[in-house]
Amino acid sequence: MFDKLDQIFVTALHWLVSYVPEACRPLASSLICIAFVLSVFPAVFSVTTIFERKGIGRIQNRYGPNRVGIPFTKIRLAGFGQFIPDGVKMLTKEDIVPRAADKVVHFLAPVVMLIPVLLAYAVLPFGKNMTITDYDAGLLFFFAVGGAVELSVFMAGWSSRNKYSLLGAMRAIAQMVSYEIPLILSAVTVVMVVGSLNLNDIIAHQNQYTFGIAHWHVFTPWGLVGFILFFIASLAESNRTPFDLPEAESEIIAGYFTEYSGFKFALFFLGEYLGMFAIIGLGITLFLGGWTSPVSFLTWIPSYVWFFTKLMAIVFVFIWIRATLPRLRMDQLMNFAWKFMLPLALINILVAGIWHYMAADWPRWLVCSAIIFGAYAILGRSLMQNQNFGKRIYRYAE
Amino acid sequence: MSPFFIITGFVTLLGAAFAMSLRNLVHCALAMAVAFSGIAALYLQLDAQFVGFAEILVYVGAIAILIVFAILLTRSGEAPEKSVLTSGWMAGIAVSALVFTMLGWAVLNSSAIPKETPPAPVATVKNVGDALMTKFVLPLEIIGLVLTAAMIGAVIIALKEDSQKSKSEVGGYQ
Amino acid sequence: MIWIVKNLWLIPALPLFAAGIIAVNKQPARKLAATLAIGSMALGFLLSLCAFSATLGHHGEGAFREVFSFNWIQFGGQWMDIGWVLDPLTAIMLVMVTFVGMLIFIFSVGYMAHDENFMRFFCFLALFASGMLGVVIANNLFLFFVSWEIVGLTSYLLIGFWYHKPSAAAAAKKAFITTRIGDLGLLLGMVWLYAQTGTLNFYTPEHTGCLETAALNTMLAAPPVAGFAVVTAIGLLIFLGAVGKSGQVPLHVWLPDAMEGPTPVSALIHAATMVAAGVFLVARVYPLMSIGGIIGAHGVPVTTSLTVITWVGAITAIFAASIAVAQNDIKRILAYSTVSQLGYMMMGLGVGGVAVGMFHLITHAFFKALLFLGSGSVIHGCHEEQDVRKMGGLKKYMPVTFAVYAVGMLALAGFPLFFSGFWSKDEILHSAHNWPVSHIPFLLGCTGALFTAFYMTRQVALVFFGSYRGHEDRSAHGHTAPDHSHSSEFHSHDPHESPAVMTVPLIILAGFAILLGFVGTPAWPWFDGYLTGEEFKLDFSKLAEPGTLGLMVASAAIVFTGLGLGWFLYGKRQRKTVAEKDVLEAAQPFIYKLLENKYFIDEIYEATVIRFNAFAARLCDFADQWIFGSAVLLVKYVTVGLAWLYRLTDEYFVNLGFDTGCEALREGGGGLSKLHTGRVQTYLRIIGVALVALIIFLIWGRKA
Amino acid sequence: MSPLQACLLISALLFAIGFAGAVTRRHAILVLIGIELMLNAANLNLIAFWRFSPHPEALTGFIFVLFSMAMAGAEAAVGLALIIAIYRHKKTSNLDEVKELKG
Repeated sequence: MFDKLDQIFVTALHWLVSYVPEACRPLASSLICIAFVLSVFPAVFSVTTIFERKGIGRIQNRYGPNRVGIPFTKIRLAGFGQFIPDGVKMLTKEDIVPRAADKVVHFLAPVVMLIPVLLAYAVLPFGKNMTITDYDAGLLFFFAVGGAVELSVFMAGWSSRNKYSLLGAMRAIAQMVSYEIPLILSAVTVVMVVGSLNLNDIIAHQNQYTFGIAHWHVFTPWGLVGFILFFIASLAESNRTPFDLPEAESEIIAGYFTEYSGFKFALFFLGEYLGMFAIIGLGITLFLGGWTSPVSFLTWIPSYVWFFTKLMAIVFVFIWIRATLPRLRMDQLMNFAWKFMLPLALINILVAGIWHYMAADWPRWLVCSAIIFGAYAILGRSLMQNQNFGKRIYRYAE
Repeated sequence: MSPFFIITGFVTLLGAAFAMSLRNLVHCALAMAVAFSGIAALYLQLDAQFVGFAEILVYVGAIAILIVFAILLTRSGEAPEKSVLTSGWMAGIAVSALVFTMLGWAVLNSSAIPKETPPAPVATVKNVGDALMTKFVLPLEIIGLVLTAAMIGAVIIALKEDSQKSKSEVGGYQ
Repeated sequence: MIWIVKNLWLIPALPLFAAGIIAVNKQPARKLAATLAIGSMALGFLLSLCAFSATLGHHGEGAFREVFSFNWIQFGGQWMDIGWVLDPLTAIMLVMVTFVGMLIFIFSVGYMAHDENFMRFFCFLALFASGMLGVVIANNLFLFFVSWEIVGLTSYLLIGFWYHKPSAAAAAKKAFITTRIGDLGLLLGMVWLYAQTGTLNFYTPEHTGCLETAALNTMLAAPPVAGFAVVTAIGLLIFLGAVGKSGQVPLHVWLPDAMEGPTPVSALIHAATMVAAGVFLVARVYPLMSIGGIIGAHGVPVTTSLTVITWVGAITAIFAASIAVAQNDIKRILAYSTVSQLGYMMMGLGVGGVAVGMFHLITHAFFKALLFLGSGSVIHGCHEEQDVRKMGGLKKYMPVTFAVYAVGMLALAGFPLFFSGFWSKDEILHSAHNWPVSHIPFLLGCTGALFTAFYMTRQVALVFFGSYRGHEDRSAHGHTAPDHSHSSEFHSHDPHESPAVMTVPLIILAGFAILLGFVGTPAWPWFDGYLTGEEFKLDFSKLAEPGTLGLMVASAAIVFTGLGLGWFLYGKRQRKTVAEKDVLEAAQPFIYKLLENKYFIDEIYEATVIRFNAFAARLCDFADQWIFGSAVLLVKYVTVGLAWLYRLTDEYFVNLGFDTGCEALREGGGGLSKLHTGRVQTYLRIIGVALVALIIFLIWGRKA
Repeated sequence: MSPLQACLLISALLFAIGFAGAVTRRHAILVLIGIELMLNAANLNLIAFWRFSPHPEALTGFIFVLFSMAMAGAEAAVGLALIIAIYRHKKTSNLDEVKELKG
């Protein structure tokens, strides 16, 4: 029964497709999947915005939005209806386009932003047999498409002919490019161990259980480091809190989408969140076993449930980080990427290599963890060393 | 000759044409990105999946951005004033037309073109990995070397010569 | 090897050494020069006497012969060794040459007292003596030839001593050239001999010398060349040298002209020694000449070369004697007499063998030297007057000279029994008589003897008898050319007797002229025995033998007729004036004219050889000028043409081509450089075009 | 007109367009873009021939394209660095003016 529950969406898909004439059945099935993605993930997006605002509020010891409810009734749904008025607001706001802006590029920027992000969902395995297109080089597709996002950021930043937006765009691109490398390298460790770029193979590799615990990659030394690196890199990729320099309100207003308003801004906002969800989804599939349950006895729970719970958990962590961590300066950001993340990622690959070739018993664990912690200690020390954090002094404007 | 093939071909050619003819450089770069993605689509059409994704990753993801950065760094984002073409552009067009006709003519009535299309080759990542690691391991290493060399070279060239520059500036004749 | 043989080289070396010192001497030390020359000759004479004594006492077991030779030069792997030999022939010649030389040196001290080139004269004389002695002692034909040439050289120097006289210079040249022609023959003979026998040494201890039987037999066996047997050919060639040097018929013309030299020179060289060298040469190589023929009467071999020598000798004798009859110069008469006597010697060698020839040579050397020195003192007395027609009646002025001159005349003429000339000439006539080949040489010899007696009495009569004809024309036409640089004013006009230093040698020579005869008489043939080493003993009965006695009476008769005829024509009717025609001339003007002009031999030579020579010279000049000259011109033009051609090609092909090539290159380069404008697009365009071309090429290449 | 020929034609046209751009455009970066296009045209050709070759499992064309892409990346990087350096030096990136052959 649980298995049927697990495959409910798959059967629904097949059921719907069967209605379509033979010729355009593949087309129909792809369209249905697209529809599924376009419906589920914006919904998740809207929920997360509310979660985010309420979460940050709670962390900052205040309530988040709790006024919106079912219209003409008293029920306030504790603010979870907030996304509807926001959506309406976004759509109804006047779409101001600066005169000097480059109309075409200005208009195309959000579109180019959304296309790659949505394409990324094509390879993510939401549940067992629930991958829209099972590419042999799925991971490579994901990163290829991920790479295209920067282009749209640039288009946005440049086309609005605004120094702040241009500066913001440049920063965003620099950051995204810098963090893309540790992101890919940490993913490479998983590929090395699993031996295939296909995400389902990766999940299959993690879908074994010993003493009831799943073989998630995160439980291995290189896996843990890989996950942490991946997690930090994904934070940077989606311009989230510690790395949200591009749209740092205090400095350059909203970064590359300052000149956007109305529906284009909504699209950007949606694109950003969808990018976040995609990168988290990848992180889950690579390190947290995708749709597999952590413990053997809970496998009855449907796979997609696992996927979305893990997703929401990490989203919550993102929100949590956003609320707590201060913003990094540009050079700290770059140093951190090039001097800490990259070397650690390379060493992680080394460890994955060693892991792969050593016999599967306890010395392997000892050696790998030893190397990892050694590397972490050295890299961390070198980073901290020359930062002479003297007493902080405040200079007030005279 | 599936319709999809025709569409992607048309899109790439259009993108390339725009890339070469638009006045504003940034637009050209973007058109180029479109052309590259078109080419990637063509690769997928030709069942070269890995190359297609690599194409997107390398060209659209990296080189397009690089070119855009270069455009910004050389402050040529705005559309130039007078003509965009060099002085002897007529000859250029003529030569390229000649090249195209010659290539086209060669392709059309060359005898070596097989009529039937062979079955789709299986170019899984595993095969590619094996090939890379066995038959083409030396080129792989060399490519690694070349890339590092190119990176270092590029950095050095583009480095902002602070000290010498000022000296040469002063001593220079500009 | 007794010491004298080892030191034989001293004899020629001493005069050479003396000549060297005299030549080197700067200031004219006359006394030093004279003493040196005479001293060296005296020493040489002493050494010669020692050598002579060493060779005595070898009767019976063959002549004494000691050879000393040493390695001289090396060519190729072979050592050429030269050396000297001491045998009776050498000893007798050494004694004769040194003794006569010494006397003549003493005489010439007086004779040349007034001449300022005294030093040079004595240097040449000493040099000549060393050359002559070298000829005598040489055991090697090469050393012989070297000394022979020195002798020839010195004769040239001495004849042309008064080189400021053109006639003397011409005579020297003539002497040198004619002897040189002879020497050519000798050289060829020498080379051929060397080729045949491989060595030029006459005698060697191991008997491998070229005159020894072994070598001679090999030569005999050699195939005849151009009709002549090798031996005769070589012999005749060597005889040609002798002919040149001893003035035999064809090459005698230089001897009379050699009288231009001072009289001691004539005496020493052209009477006693040098001219005798030819005869000595034939005597030395006599074994070569006499090999291969049949043995005639009295064991004298008869071969073609000896017959040739005899005929040449006989002809020369009669020929020179006839000319001497019609000569008016005192020295010229003696010169022709010498030529005829040399003819006799050659005939003696030819018919009688070495002893006969050599005996006449020795005796002739003494009385001819005596006659020449006598004529020298006559000329000295008559203030350098040489024409007999201007002399006469000198008996009164020069009694001593007249006496010795008379002795010499009688010896030369061959006055029977007392004078050496009679015995030596008789020996020759005796052998000629017994010569199996033909009798004509004997008859020629007798007529020659008749003429000799006639012209000698003519000369003595004209010079010493009658009245002195010197004064008449002295004032009439004065001196022709001044003989000496010193003026003759301080001379008294009358002829005067020569000083003692000149008359003493004359007297000594006169003594020998008489005594020497007895050495070779048939009764006591010591000379013959000495030379051949055979046994002999004093036997007067030999004189009485029919052959010799008859011959002696016949020759005596011939001599008396000659003397009487001469006295009858010239002694009784003395000629009064210089310009008076000669008696013979009056009788036979045509023959007299012929004889006086020496059968016009000089003119004939002049007409033939000289003209031919001139013609050859002109021909060579013509050839040189036209043929070779034109060849040189041709070469010149060819090179100039070539040079022009080179310049042309260089100018137009190479340079032009090169320049145009470079120009084209530069233009091409320029054109190409225009291509490099620095504009990147142009490069791309070119690459595009290149791509098109490549495609076309590949496609068409594939199709073709 | 087999699909291979179609691909070859597209790549030829692409190549010609890239060439035209590289040759005629004044701006240096655009020349670079043109060159990139030409390179891609070549890659397309390779893949087409690989796809329609008798035994594609050899993957030579396939891998060749991968390496050529890597090279293109390196080349673009260096090219752009040069262009930037030229711009900084000469204050222009107009190829017509950048033609001194002097150092």
